Amino acid sequence: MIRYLTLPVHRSESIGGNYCLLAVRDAGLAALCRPGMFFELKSGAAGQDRRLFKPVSIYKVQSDEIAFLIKVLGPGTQALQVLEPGAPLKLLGPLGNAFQLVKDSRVLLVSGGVGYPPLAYLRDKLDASNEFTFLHGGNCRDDVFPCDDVWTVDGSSGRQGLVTEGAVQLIRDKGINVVYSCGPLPMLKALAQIVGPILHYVSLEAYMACGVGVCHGCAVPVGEGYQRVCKEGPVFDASLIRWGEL
Amino acid sequence: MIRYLTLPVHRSESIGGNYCLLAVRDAGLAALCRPGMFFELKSGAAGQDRRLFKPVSIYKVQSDEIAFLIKVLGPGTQALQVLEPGAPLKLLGPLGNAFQLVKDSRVLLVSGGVGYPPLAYLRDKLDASNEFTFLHGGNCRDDVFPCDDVWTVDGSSGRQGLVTEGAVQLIRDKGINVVYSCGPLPMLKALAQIVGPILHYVSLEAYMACGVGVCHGCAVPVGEGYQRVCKEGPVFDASLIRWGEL
Amino acid sequence: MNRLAASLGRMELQSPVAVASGTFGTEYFDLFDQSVLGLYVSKTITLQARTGNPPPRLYETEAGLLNAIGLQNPGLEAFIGEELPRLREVLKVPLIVSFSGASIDEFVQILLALEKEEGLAGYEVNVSCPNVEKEGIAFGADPDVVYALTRRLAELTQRELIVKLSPNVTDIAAIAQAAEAGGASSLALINTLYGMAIDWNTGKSRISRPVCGYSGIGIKPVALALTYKTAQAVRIPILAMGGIHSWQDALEFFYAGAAAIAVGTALYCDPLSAARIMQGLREHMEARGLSLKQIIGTVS
Amino acid sequence: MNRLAASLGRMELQSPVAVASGTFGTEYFDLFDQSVLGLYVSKTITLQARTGNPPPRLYETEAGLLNAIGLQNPGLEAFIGEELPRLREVLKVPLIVSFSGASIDEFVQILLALEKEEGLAGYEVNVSCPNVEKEGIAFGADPDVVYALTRRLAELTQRELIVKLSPNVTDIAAIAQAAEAGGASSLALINTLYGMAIDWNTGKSRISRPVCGYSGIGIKPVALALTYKTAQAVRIPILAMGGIHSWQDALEFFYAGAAAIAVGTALYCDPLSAARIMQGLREHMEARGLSLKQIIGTVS
Ligand SMILES: Cc1cc2nc3c(=O)[nH]c(=O)nc-3n(C[C@H](O)[C@H](O)[C@H](O)COP(=O)(O)OP(=O)(O)OC[C@H]3O[C@@H](n4cnc5c(N)ncnc54)[C@H](O)[C@@H]3O)c2cc1C
Ligand SMILES: Cc1cc2nc3c(=O)[nH]c(=O)nc-3n(C[C@H](O)[C@H](O)[C@H](O)COP(=O)(O)OP(=O)(O)OC[C@H]3O[C@@H](n4cnc5c(N)ncnc54)[C@H](O)[C@@H]3O)c2cc1C
Ligand SMILES: Cc1cc2nc3c(=O)[nH]c(=O)nc-3n(C[C@H](O)[C@H](O)[C@H](O)COP(=O)(O)O)c2cc1C
Ligand SMILES: Cc1cc2nc3c(=O)[nH]c(=O)nc-3n(C[C@H](O)[C@H](O)[C@H](O)COP(=O)(O)O)c2cc1C
Ligand code: FES
Ligand code: FES
Repeated sequence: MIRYLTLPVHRSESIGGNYCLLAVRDAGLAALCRPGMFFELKSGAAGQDRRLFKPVSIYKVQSDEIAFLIKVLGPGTQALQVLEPGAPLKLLGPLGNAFQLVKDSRVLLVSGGVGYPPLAYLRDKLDASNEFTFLHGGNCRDDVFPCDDVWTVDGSSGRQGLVTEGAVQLIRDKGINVVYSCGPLPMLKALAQIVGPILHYVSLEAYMACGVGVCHGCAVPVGEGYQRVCKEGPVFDASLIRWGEL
Repeated sequence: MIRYLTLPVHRSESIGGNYCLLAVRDAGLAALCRPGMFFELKSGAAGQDRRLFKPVSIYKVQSDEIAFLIKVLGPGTQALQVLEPGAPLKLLGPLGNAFQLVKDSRVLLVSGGVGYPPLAYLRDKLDASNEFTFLHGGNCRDDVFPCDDVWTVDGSSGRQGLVTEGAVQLIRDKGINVVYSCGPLPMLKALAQIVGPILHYVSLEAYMACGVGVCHGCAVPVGEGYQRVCKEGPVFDASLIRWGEL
Repeated sequence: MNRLAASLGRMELQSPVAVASGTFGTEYFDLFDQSVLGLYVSKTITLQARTGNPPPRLYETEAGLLNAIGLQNPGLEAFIGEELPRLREVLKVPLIVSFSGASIDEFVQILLALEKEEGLAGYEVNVSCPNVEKEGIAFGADPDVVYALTRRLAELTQRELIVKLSPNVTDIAAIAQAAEAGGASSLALINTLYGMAIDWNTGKSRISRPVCGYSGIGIKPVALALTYKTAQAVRIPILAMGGIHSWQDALEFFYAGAAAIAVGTALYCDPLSAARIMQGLREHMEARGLSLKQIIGTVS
Repeated sequence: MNRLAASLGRMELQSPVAVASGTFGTEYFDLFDQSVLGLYVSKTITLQARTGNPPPRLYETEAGLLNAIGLQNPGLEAFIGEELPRLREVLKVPLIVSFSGASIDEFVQILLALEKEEGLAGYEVNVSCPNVEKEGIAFGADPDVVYALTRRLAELTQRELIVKLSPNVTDIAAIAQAAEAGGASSLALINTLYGMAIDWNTGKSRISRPVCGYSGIGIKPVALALTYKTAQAVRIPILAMGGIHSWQDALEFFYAGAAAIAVGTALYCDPLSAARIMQGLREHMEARGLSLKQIIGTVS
């Protein structure tokens, strides 16, 4: 059940160099959220009414509060960043499928950059019967968020290198049998190679218009033909993605 | 000499229902101003950089302060209205010709609605050797500003009726020999009829793009062919205007 | 009294607001009541299934949307077997099926198959998609081809026959007249303009197909001009679209000569836009004490 | 080293930034130094003086500008007698004179008269104005006419011969090829799109000519698509324009295949836009250690 609401921003924080956190409160909406799902968000300010919504993953749900962690890139995310508490935020969602939640498994979570929020939410909801490690990588310390093991390209925080190096070690050493991932395409491609035949759920991004499955704009090469990130995704079985075409 | 400046708003006031006053300070610019001239104005806020400037008459010049009185109509004037003191205002000008200043005459000034500002400025600069009366008309009390005689269509302030009725009386009774006018087209047309052969300077409005005479967009039917409100105008000899084509 | 009643060819509509082919789905009825629509236009279907163009397929420019979906659709058979029964079930407003083909014969085959089906009010013949090689725009640019195609199809149906025109032509009025002469009962316009965007930082096209389709606010003045030109040239009614976001935008199109309007890209900026436009039009006409039909084509 | 050096046909330019015909005047040199421009293009002139269209001639839409100036100009004689001497006096950058005619003979007459004059680097042949009845677009829509016209003019001059194309055609590449075959040494595009706006409150056209010319940000994706299409089809260089406001916008056009770009409507949003674009391009190419010519047409 998709809902379309305008809610006042409840919390709004600048984080690090280039991220911001926005939170709204709505018990009914919060009850519909699952890890992996996302919302189409838009500032309710004047001047935005003829601009598109922007897809943003659910980052945290705590009682009736839904929080988003947003990297500011272009006009759409800039318009979100400037929202103060009380300002109107338009939300369409929750949208998309959700991560399959496993039990009794040795789980690896790998995120890169702005791929962090959906995995952070997933970690909070993973069944206690699982054993898990959460790796996160970024370019520099601005892209770093709480997890088990941090990698940065420039070495300014955690270990220096690509987060995929960490994944190689863990898969070898720990007998991982489920991987969840989200992040920039080059990282996801490398990871899919590394993970190989292990069960691997990956959350993909795509430019979106409708967010609800009607425009076929967010197609990605999955199985035969294309599937929609907003409807069949954003979470896909990594083995079905035609990585070479991405 | 046209100048292009971005200045902080010095004063910003809401006036009546739908007007606002904006003022900036710049001694050099103020020294260039003459009654009848205008500026192309634009808010310096983000999101306005791909919008046109809007022509606005000079309303008052007091030492280094230049003030504008603006009626809020559409997107351009709305963007000006919300400017707070300190916010950036872009100014291109001063532009256009100026009113011819007469001496030793019996002068009538007639303005309607948003035609008030240039005549208010003119009144302040009229030579003391003149005898003058300033009539102003509007739809209702929201459109009323200080002058000698006020007319409103709905009678909510001053005398009820059209300001042109006042002009008829004065021209008949006072032996007026110069008329200055600015206002909505129907009023100016009626006035031109009433004034007849008396010397009559009228300030016209037209939709503008460049404001500096290069685009030929602000053409009005004057003499043979067209003249530019921003360059040959905004002040024209009323007897040269082909009123029937406006 | 329904001040917003509209006529489109053989159809009497309860509302002059429709949805633009390819931009809509019944998913939106979770958010608003379908009765605000006068007409439901399906996404364009083709004889065979089409997987569509590779990603990226979308990009938002300063003033609109670029897309290169490439007519992704399950093909005629799957449409009739799966989609149509579902639409018949859900819809309470007339259904128009949009279709396209790579040859006149393909168009004919599709129409004949759909003629056997119940529950559809008519067809929108898409000869104007810029995002495919053979179907679409190649057909829509030549008046003779449009005439021949429309004529064939008109002989085969009594249902509403809308021909959807491309703006990317020298003389849209000539093509509109060809469709009218061929027997179209109404016209839809405009499909997307040619558009392109490039990432200035990398030199990469923002969309997998460099030249793709452009919709949204930036195309509104063009759509309005072509609606006006077409309305001056033909007698059949026009379903107009292109950058309509508000009821004021819609009024502009009625004044220019549109009998009904459709909303596309605006849905992605406000999923309630069709409902909002309908409501705004109703209040405006009520306040003026006029019927919509009284203002159609009365621009001065 | 001038990383921004550009070539346009027979001309070597110090800057790839020009001004769009009809939108500029030397008045702007009060505000910035003319040396930022590679080229000065005059407003279009015609054989006889033209008074232009009645007001209103302008309207700003959500995403651009509508105009119906109607080629107001003092005519060839007054141009040569008054305007040209003044321009020769003021200009330090090459002057291109734009002109239009109602028949091939009129174009020829104007060119022959201008050939006798010193101080101009070449011509922009305007066959694409949407705001006049006989001159302009009627000429620019037919490849055969464009070929015949260009051929006649090319025989008569050694100067730069730019043909300015309309976007309101089915196949701009075919018309570009006709101009190239006829001997044009470069192309300019795009002139304004057809556009229209109506006051929804009164039903009045915002402009005295209902269908008029549309420029500014809303046309940028179209201009880019047509620049790309044309660059794929011809060998002669392209002076591209349409909604360019920033140096990033300009880069998109270079990647699409433009040899130089022109600024029009942007001047009315920021009188310094041409200077700002030039400065931004310079810093960007400097930072990347590249010359502009290295990226022209390299979109991927
Ligand atoms: C399902 C999903 C979940 C997402 N979750 C989050 C999240 O939790 N937090 C977050 O910060 N971002 C998230 N994103 C990405 C976010 O949607 C984009 O960053 C945003 O749309 C950029 O919009 P903009 O107008 O600010 O920038 P634009 O001007 O659109 O883009 C700026 C730059 O970013 C690139 N870009 C734009 N959109 C995307 C995209 N969707 N994917 C990759 N690159 C893009 C552009 O190519 C451009 O170079 C998610 C995307 C999807 C599809
Ligand atoms: C020389 C000159 C001096 C002016 N001086 C003043 C002044 O001192 N104070 C002031 O408030 N206004 C003045 N104006 C008018 C002012 O420029 C317009 O009201 C303004 O451009 C409207 O812009 P907008 O974007 O807010 O509204 P728009 O959306 O452009 O227009 C809103 C409505 O107003 C009408 N309109 C728009 N521009 C004009 C115009 N130029 N003339 C008449 N109607 C128009 C439109 O048709 C529309 O119906 C002057 C105009 C000129 C040409
Ligand atoms: C994502 C998208 C998909 C589209 N798909 C189709 C289609 O399948 N068939 C069609 O005739 N038009 C299609 N169009 C064009 C629209 O129906 C419409 O003609 C155009 O977008 C202009 O209207 P708008 O500006 O309101 O969107 C599509 C447009 C968009 C944006
Ligand atoms: C007010 C105005 C006047 C114009 N006059 C002419 C002209 O005389 N000759 C011409 O070839 N193009 C003319 N044009 C078109 C421009 O040169 C240019 O092709 C078009 O505006 C697109 O560029 P832009 O979006 O940067 O303005 C005019 C455009 C405008 C806005
Ligand atoms: S964004 Fe429209 S189908 Fe996914
Ligand atoms: S506004 Fe451009 S000439 Fe007057």
